[in-house]
Amino acid sequence: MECSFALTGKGYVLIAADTTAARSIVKMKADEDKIKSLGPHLLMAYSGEPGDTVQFAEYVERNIRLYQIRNLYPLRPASAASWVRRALADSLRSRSPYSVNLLLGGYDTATHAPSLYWIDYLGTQAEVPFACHGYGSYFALSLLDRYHDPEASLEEGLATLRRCIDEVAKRLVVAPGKYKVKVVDKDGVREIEL
Amino acid sequence: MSIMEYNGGSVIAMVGKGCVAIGSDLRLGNQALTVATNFEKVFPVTDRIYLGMSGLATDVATLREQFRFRVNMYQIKEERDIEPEAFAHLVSSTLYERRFGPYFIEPVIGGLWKTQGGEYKPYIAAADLIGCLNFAKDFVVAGTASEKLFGVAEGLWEPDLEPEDLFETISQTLMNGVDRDAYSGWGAIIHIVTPDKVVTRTLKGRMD
Amino acid sequence: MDHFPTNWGRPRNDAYDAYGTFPIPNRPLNAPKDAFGEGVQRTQQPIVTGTSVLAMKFKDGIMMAADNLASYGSLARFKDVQRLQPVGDYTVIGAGGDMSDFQYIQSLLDDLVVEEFTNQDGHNLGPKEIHEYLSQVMYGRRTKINPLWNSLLVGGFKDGERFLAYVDLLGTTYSADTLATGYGAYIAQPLLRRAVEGRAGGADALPEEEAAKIMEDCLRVLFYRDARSLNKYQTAVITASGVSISDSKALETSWSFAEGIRGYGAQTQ
Amino acid sequence: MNPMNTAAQPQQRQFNPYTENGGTILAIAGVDFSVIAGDTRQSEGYNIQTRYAPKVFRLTDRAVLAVNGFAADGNMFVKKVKQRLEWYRHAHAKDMPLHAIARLIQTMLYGRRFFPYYVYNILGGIEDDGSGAVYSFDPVGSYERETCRAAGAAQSLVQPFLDNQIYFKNQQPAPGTAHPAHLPLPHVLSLVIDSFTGATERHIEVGDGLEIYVVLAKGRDLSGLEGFAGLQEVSSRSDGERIFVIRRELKKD
Amino acid sequence: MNTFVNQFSTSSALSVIKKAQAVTDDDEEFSDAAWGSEAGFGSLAKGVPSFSVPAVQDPTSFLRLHTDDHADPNCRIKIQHGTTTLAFRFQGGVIVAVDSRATAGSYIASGTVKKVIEINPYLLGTMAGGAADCQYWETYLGIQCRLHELRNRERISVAAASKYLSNLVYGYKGMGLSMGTMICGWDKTGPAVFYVDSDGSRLKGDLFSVGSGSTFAYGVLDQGYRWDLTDEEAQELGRRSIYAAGHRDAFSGNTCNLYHVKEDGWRFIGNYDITKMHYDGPGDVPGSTKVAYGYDVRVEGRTSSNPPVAAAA
Amino acid sequence: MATASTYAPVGFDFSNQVRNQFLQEKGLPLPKATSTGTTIVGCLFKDGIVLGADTRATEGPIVADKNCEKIHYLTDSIRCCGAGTAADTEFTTALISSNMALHELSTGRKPRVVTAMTMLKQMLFRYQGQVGAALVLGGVDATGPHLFTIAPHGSTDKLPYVTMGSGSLAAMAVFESGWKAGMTREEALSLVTDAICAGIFNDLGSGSNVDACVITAGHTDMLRNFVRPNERVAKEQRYLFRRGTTAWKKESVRDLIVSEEVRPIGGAGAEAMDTS
Repeated sequence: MECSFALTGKGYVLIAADTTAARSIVKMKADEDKIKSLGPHLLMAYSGEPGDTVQFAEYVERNIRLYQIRNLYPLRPASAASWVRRALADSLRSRSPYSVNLLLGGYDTATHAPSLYWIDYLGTQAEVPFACHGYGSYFALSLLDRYHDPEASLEEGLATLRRCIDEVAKRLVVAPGKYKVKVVDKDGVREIEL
Repeated sequence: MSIMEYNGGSVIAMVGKGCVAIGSDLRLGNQALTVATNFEKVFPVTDRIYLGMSGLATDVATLREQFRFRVNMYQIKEERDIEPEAFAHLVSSTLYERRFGPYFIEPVIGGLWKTQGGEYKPYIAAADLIGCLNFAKDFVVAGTASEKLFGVAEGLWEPDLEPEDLFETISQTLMNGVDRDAYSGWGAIIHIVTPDKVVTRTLKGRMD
Repeated sequence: MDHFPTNWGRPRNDAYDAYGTFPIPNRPLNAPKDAFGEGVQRTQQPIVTGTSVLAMKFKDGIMMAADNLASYGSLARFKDVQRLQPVGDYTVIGAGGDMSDFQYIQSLLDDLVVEEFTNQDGHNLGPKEIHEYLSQVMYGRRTKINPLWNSLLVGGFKDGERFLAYVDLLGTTYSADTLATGYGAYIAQPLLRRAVEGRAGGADALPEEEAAKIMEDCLRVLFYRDARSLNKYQTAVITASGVSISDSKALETSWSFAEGIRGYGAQTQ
Repeated sequence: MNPMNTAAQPQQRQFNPYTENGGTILAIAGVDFSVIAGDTRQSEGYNIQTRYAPKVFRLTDRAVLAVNGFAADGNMFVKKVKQRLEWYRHAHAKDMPLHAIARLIQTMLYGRRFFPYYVYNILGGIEDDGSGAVYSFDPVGSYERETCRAAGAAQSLVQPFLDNQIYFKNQQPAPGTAHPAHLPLPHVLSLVIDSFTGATERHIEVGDGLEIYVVLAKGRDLSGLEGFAGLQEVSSRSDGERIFVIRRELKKD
Repeated sequence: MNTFVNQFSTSSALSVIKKAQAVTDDDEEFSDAAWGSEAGFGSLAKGVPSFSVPAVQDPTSFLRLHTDDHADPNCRIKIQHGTTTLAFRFQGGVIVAVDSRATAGSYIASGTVKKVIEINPYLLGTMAGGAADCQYWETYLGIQCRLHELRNRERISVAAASKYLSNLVYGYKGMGLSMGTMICGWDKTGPAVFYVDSDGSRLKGDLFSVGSGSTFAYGVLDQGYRWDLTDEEAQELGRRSIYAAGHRDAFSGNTCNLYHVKEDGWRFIGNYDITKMHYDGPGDVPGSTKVAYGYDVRVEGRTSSNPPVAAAA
Repeated sequence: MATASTYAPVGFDFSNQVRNQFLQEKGLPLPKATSTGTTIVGCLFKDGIVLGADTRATEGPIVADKNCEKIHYLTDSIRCCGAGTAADTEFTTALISSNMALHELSTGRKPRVVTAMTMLKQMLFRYQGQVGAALVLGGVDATGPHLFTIAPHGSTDKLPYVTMGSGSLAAMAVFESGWKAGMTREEALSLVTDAICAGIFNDLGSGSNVDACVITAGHTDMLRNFVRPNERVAKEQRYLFRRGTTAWKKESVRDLIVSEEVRPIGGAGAEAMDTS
């Protein structure tokens, strides 16, 4: 079962997503990257209906890129989130709806503030300090309520993230094995080994 | 569980003496799971009109954008602010347009309208999800806790409350109503609209 | 038991195994099964039915009325059925619903009355006792999921007291100054209530002649509007002087109210 | 979305042994009294069956039981409880204490766990120590002692109002004061009446009449009951706990 | 029913038949006395209580049709549900913590439910699932435990008590009972926690959480749990975990009841309002970090934004 | 993407249909719209028509509106009572009302009741009962008084006295026992009041007050809240809270009075703004 986590810290957003691609009871692949960089300071983790996920992520990626090409500057995280939500909500009203859950993390270079958006497949959006998708949220949200610190350094943030992953591994029957972790901060986007 | 209960949330509006109050809880849920506790469901439309929407959160966001767009268009075309009654009908017809594929929200409108003499009179209205308007003279409610809110409001509300008294009455109604509803709560926000100012207060409500 | 967080604690639906956690999703029921269960027939719907029964209190007693029709679906099958039945010396029961079940109830009551008579213990069955008995029978049968498909009115007069109460296939009971079963509850009851509740002094101020007139009015309206009704009816009057059930009477009806009207819409001729 | 839902649709049978008869009951316990009230409308669907069907029953001089839900089950259940209390009286030459009645009701309800009585019960009365008590039950017998409880059709309208007015939920006391732990009888009675008139306004199945039973602890005077029109005593003795009934009209639409 | 007629009737043939029916088929005469004081005379000798079952082909689906509010929100009989309970073993005994909310559909039927059932001074049972099922069977278990004591002149072990309960409810498997309980106590083997549910499973373990909010409780509990917690730390962990579930799960909340089982039996530690814990913490109790539990209260004034230091200067 | 036009095509918008279907398949039952149990009636009398309605609007067992208006305006001399799905009656009658006005303008004649009836039945038939409006239409035109019922599927009926809604049986009983041809205005009005009251007091879906409308040639009397038999009794006590009872975390005040401060330019101020 897919799980993704994200949390903000002092000047960064940390996003982790599992790397399994599964079909029914079979694991097809164990190193799938489910986090896309949408811009120099914008990350999006996606999960949901196979096929929809990648298609939608690429659609979003191109449109956000197009905006940057046209305007010479990228969309700020809040606007990007609003646009992505709208795209998802509209797609839901079309013949071929995308069924995708998203975590959108970005760093606003103007305000120097990281921001994180939780968006579900219906187009529900919420700005939150930490978020999860999948069955993992049933275990990790309470844990993050307890341990999350908005001013945590990256190491502390990673430690909290590790707690989430450990907890899910411990309690969830269908816990995924491996995660990919990416961070976005003032220096841009990069991948981190857990 | 009904689709109206998927995200939870409740809204209420009450009439006072020359003022109205409108408020909502702050929960955004995913069925029993509480995702966020900062999800406001009441939005300013003009200076003196507020619109509250309970129901499916994605439609709350979509309609909020849509109403903002339509109100702005109205303003540009008419070169004046929209009045509450006109806005209520705008909401109603927008919802009824989707009679056979509705948005899953129940709107509540609270505002002040300007009489010929320049006075401000309170106005509230609510609608069901396909836009049947309900113009009440006392209070209107919507959302997962609507039954509970009806019960408390019927007991507590009385006519001609001053803004501060109205604040107490609507706050007590909202908080006690949502405390008996599993899908609403986690704090609340109240706007009291008077002719010369809007006071917004975040309540210290139950967080479970 | 279901352990999924959103419906935790509900009974698990064994017909569907979401996680494949059970080797045999369709567990056999461990309760003992009746091998002949399929073959047992119970009244699951009424067949030959009677429609409304009306009853009201008046100054000196109880008045009841019912028409003489037993329908078979939409067929007016039997047109001389007596649906008001005296029980003992003080009571009349009126029945709507399945007529065969009603006849069974009549046989139960016959036994009861004979039984009571043979005891000769100085007690006589009054309307209260009969209503209590019927409500126990009806409730007992519903609890066995084998209902007697009737709604019954019990009216009576004993020891200077009027008694009027209702019991139906679920065992639901209630009493009021005016009662009606079937469509009568929707059509006649408003008229009866207006005549009795709306009267200064209530039922105590209602003389018999007026009650009879109200009853006839109600039956007429029912005949106009209830497609399973008949304009031939009987009334029962229970007073201190005992039970009297009238012979069948015919209703005067008039169908000329819409003489000037043509068609259902734009037609004028 | 949880896949469980798809297969869990209920199946329809032709004969449904249950129906719903509307109405609301409520009980409030005070320091030395307890008030149990119910409306008197019995309805099915949109049809008013009768305007007067009592939902509140005197069990003993210090116990009153209010039942709500399916009327036939309710009446049968009350009958059975009364019968058991009668047996108890014959065996012990005294009335069963309130907390024991509560447990008795639990076992009786649970005896029908697989074919439940569709009845919400509220038991109110006076405990052995002279305090007012209210016990509320779910249809299969789980119960707890409370200070106030509403059940039935309009429970969700009445209960939050009582939370606010009886428990002072969400109310900060004025600086330097505290909320009273127990409310006086006249105050409780006016809350009960306002709860029912409010519920009548907003719930279609509530109305017609209101019956309020007041159980007073042994030796308590009648203060708080004076001035109520149509006050009627229904206790069997005047030197023990006493029970009074107050009847009021409610709107009939 | 019509027994009073039949009783005195010897005359008609019909009544003879009826009497025979009454003997063979009268399930009205179920033992709703069940146990406890039947007319004041104990009926314990009757053994396991009996229940009346509707006379339909499939009683389970009958019960589901009328009581399963998840499959059909309009079902009439709403049995109360929703819970978070937890219990764990540590060096100082067993901590039992529960919330106090009962929901029927989306209506919060009660916020003051006692979900810890005090079976006897050394045994606690928790209540999750059908409230009545837990209350009834654990009270019944209490009777049996006392009988065990009287018969054997020693306290029943936690293992035996939980097995007894498990066997009882397993007899009703598939009938629609719903119970997920933890039997906690102290016996000759020391502290013990057993999880028993209406499917018939019975698990021995160190740490369990049961109910709709159990996943949230696990999230906090697992992270803070060690065998060598002090008594105060353990109590704090129990409270904190129930708060976490109350905050995140719509069907749990209101207050937390905390018990501690030690060698000399259980002790009630306290009742804590979840909202008060959110805003102010549990108050001045041992083990408390004196910090409010609520995330937004805890991080008040802290921000993730990271303006460059140079810019600020 | 994200296009929202002010000039959307007329008629219903089905764009949510796909999504809602999708949600339904996910196992979330769709909610039902507010449907009102109601008593609405109409009857002919000597000089015209009397229409009547109760004023209760319900959502399931809850009273959503205690004093709603169910007699809708079509033209000056034609009114229409609505029962069924509340929004449908509201919008259907509003639409027909505006069509009637247009019709009047294009023909230059007072529109007739049958015109309204035909418009309504054609519209309802087109939607095959999906638009759940059960109507009682009455009015007086050049050809005299007319009274119709229109059922949700578009079938119509023409009678001297008609009822609709959940209280229709109770109201019809009153008409059947009390109606006679050639009544006076007072007789007709009191019969209609009786019929509505029968609905109000015997049908739980109907309640509160009686609205009536008397239409005669040349004059229409809308008698809003003609009888108010169900006024709420005074409360036993007041429920005012002490100010400060509710705890709140933060407050923000938005001042709507634009305050202007006039600062004289020149003098001391001018020196600082030396532009020379």
